[in-house]
Amino acid sequence: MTNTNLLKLNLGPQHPSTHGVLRLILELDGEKIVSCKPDVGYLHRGMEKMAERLSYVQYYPTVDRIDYLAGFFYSELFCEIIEKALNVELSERVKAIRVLLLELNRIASHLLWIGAYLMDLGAVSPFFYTFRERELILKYFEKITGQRMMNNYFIFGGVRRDIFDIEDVEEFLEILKTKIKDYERIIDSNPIFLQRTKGKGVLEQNVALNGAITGVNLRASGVNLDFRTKHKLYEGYEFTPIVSEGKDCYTRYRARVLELNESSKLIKQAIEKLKQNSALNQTLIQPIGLKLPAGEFYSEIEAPRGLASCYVKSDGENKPYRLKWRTGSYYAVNLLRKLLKGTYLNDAIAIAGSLDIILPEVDK
Amino acid sequence: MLKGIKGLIVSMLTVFKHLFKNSVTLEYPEKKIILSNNFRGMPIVEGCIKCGTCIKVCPSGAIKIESDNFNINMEKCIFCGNCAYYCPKNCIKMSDNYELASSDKNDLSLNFDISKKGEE
Amino acid sequence: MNYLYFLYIEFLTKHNVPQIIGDITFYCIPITIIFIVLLLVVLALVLAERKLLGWFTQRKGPNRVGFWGILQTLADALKLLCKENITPSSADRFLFNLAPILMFTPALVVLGLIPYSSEFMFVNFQTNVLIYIIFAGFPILSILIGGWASNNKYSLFGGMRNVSQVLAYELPIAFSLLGVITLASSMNLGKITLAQSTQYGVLGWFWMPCIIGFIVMFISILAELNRCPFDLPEAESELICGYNTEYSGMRFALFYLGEYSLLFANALFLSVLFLGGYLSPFGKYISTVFFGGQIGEILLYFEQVFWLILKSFFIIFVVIWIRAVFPRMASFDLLKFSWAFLLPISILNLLLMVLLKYFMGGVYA
Amino acid sequence: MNIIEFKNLFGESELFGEKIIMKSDIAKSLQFLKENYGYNILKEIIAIDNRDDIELSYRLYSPDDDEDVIITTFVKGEAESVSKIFDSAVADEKEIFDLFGIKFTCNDELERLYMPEGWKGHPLRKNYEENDERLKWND
Repeated sequence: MTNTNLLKLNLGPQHPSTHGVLRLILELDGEKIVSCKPDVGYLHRGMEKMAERLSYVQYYPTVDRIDYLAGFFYSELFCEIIEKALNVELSERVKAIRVLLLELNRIASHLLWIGAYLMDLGAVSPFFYTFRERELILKYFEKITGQRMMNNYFIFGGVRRDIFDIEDVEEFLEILKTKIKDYERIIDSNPIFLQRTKGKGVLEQNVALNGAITGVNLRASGVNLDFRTKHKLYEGYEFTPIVSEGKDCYTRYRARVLELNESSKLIKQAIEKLKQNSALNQTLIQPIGLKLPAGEFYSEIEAPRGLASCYVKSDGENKPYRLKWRTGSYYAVNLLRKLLKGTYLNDAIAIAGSLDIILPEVDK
Repeated sequence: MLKGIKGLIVSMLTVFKHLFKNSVTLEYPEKKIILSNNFRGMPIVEGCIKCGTCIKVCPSGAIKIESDNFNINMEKCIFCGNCAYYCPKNCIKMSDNYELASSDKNDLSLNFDISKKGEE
Repeated sequence: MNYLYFLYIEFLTKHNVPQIIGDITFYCIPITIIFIVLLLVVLALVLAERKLLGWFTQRKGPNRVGFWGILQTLADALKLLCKENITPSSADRFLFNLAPILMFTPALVVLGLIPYSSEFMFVNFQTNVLIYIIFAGFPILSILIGGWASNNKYSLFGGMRNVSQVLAYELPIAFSLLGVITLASSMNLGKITLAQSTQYGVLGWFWMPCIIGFIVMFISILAELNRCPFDLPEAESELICGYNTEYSGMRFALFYLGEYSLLFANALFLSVLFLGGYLSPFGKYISTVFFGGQIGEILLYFEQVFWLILKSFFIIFVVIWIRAVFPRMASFDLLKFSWAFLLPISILNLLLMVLLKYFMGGVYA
Repeated sequence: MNIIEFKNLFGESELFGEKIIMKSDIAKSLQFLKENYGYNILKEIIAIDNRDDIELSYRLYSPDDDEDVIITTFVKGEAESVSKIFDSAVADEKEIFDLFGIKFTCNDELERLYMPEGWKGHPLRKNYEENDERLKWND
């Protein structure tokens, strides 16, 4: 029945809870959402077109702006492409440094999501608690790489400068362990939070697989798929992906809190490796006139928001012929069309928030 | 129902506990943030040999070298530190000055005179 | 009270002013005092909320304006005064301006009902609890009008949600009020406070025997004021700012201060009903113990007002504390919580009070 | 899943590097792979403009036995839509239509994803000339 008196509401680009500039065109019958059409492109910087104009070394600093909360992951992807193309082997210490900083970045990104998600549901204080922990990580990043977020630290073949002050990281892991207990006491035992998230936004397994959803959202629906187990950097780290059957917003929240512990275990192992081999004998690639051999190169990694991958086709020039990014939230926004149908307005914000959508990734 | 009430009280008490912890805010204008010496702020140039690698390396084309004037357009600079890292004589250094707000535009194009070439 | 009245009349007749003017103007003095006290308390409340929320989250809260952030709300009010009063072109102009005024008046009326001390009470009707219920319903009208008149989809949602929420929580308030009235066997607030001064002291107040009524009324007042777990009408993260999205300048200030004055008025009302109004928690008043005689008499009034304000600030502290902890309830669970849970419990509580009155009637004369 | 088995199922397809080149009926082969061999995640659709035609490569992945398969076709301006088989393809096809100008048949939600409606031209095409000399600083 085409009910003509549907209210067309713009959950517009300027809205406090869309984590960036996502616009959802909703058709509402009362407060029930009849249809939802995401409209993206407000943060489109043309990363792929820009790549065809810039040489590899010029394009590299703009890479960690694709997802500014997980900048290290995209720098790692781009460096991996160059290292694969010129088959340069990374030294043990460089690999351990990269795993340590990647996992720290994942913890920072998940912490921000927990705070922002609670702010979406209306609770004021958890946002500030999680930012207090995230601040410690960003201070450490600034000390090592020079910038808090746009760190530009990995370079082709190694890292810009050796890592130091690892005790700060160990001290941070201790603080994080106690703080996670705090979060569980504030958030998990809160009956209103449980009421708002349990049973809402159920993502069936085949709907997720069909919509190419990867990462925490897929593992919360019961599929054991974590690209870290296959990634070259993570060889030799024992690591168990967190798979849970709940499929609803609460399980996605719990999965991300458990991922914090999982990442801190990985960081401890990385610190062991750093202590073992302290010689940073990295063979850097001379980037100024760098020309990749003709051919296609592909690298992928498990970013906090799902599988991220980079594909470069080069024809021997110093500029890539075609460069394509695949990001996690791109398909999560596409999933919103199905997931938000039939829900109510304040549940819709809770469901969209639970998928951890960040708009720079979607618009590239 | 009772588990709900217990949960209520537990979460309220943990938030109450935070009432007595000292605050983490930093009163910015009075107290400044302690920066590490790797911090990448405004670039400073002296003793350039006009080799031009920094122009090749800058992602946003912010650097122009005329005969005796080294111009950095701060509107375009994204503080990535490429120029400082790849300069062979490392005469570009990233200072720790991040307060670059200014009322008129031509403050944003930094000019360093590099005319004294034959000194060393 | 009449002592002050004779003092005032004697002072006027000395300046040969006829008695009639004295009678009329006598009541204007306390009204102006109450209005000024309300404005000051509201300014203090806004600052207290921002400071407490800051301390709960390990932040400092406003501390730039004035010595310790004291003048922050004054600065905000002045800023809002100087801001441009934008009226959306397609808004219904008359209703758009009427809504904020409606928001502010109920608080003044409710303040008039409350017995600040044994002598000093404005409206001494025998049924001023009823007047409270009538005027507590006024903000629904103003929020609905404000939401509808600003012709903005989000504020329309805010207005609609507020109506369904406050109606759902009006009945539990009425029933828990009935519980108190059966115990005190009178609708006059003065008599209710007197009924609470029994020999059990603090435990004798009405919050102890009808604890269920107290909790139900506290939750329903939270819902009526759109405070934290129930702040759907102005849910920042969904409806941007709910009903007052289109308001700016002085009108927004009226809405904002109206909301806090209602909070203060309802906190006073709750402390009169359940926490023994101006009765001192130690049984006897300090001023009569230390300074007997004439000065004690005057000091007694101020001490009674002090206890009343202290209890209402305790209630306001708990309200702000709840705001720091809880997320927002979903709209259906909110309505289900009230109709299916709070209402039956408050009726059950009424039954308990009747039985308590029957068996232990003697305690509350 | 090896190529010989695939070859006798779908006639004219040959292996190029690790990619399987198909001439036509992409939707049927993706459907076949999804049902029989468990490739139920379409990671991404990559479009490359080789000046005379556009190469579309579909990257499939099967989570159970963790294998990648890439199926590519060469397309002029029209292409067969797979959005009925994989829901994620709706977003990919919208992006490719927006940036490359390939119309996908029977994909009802086909419209520009990033660019505003009235945008002329398709940005990622090699012949997408913009005469904006501000962009010429790096050549």
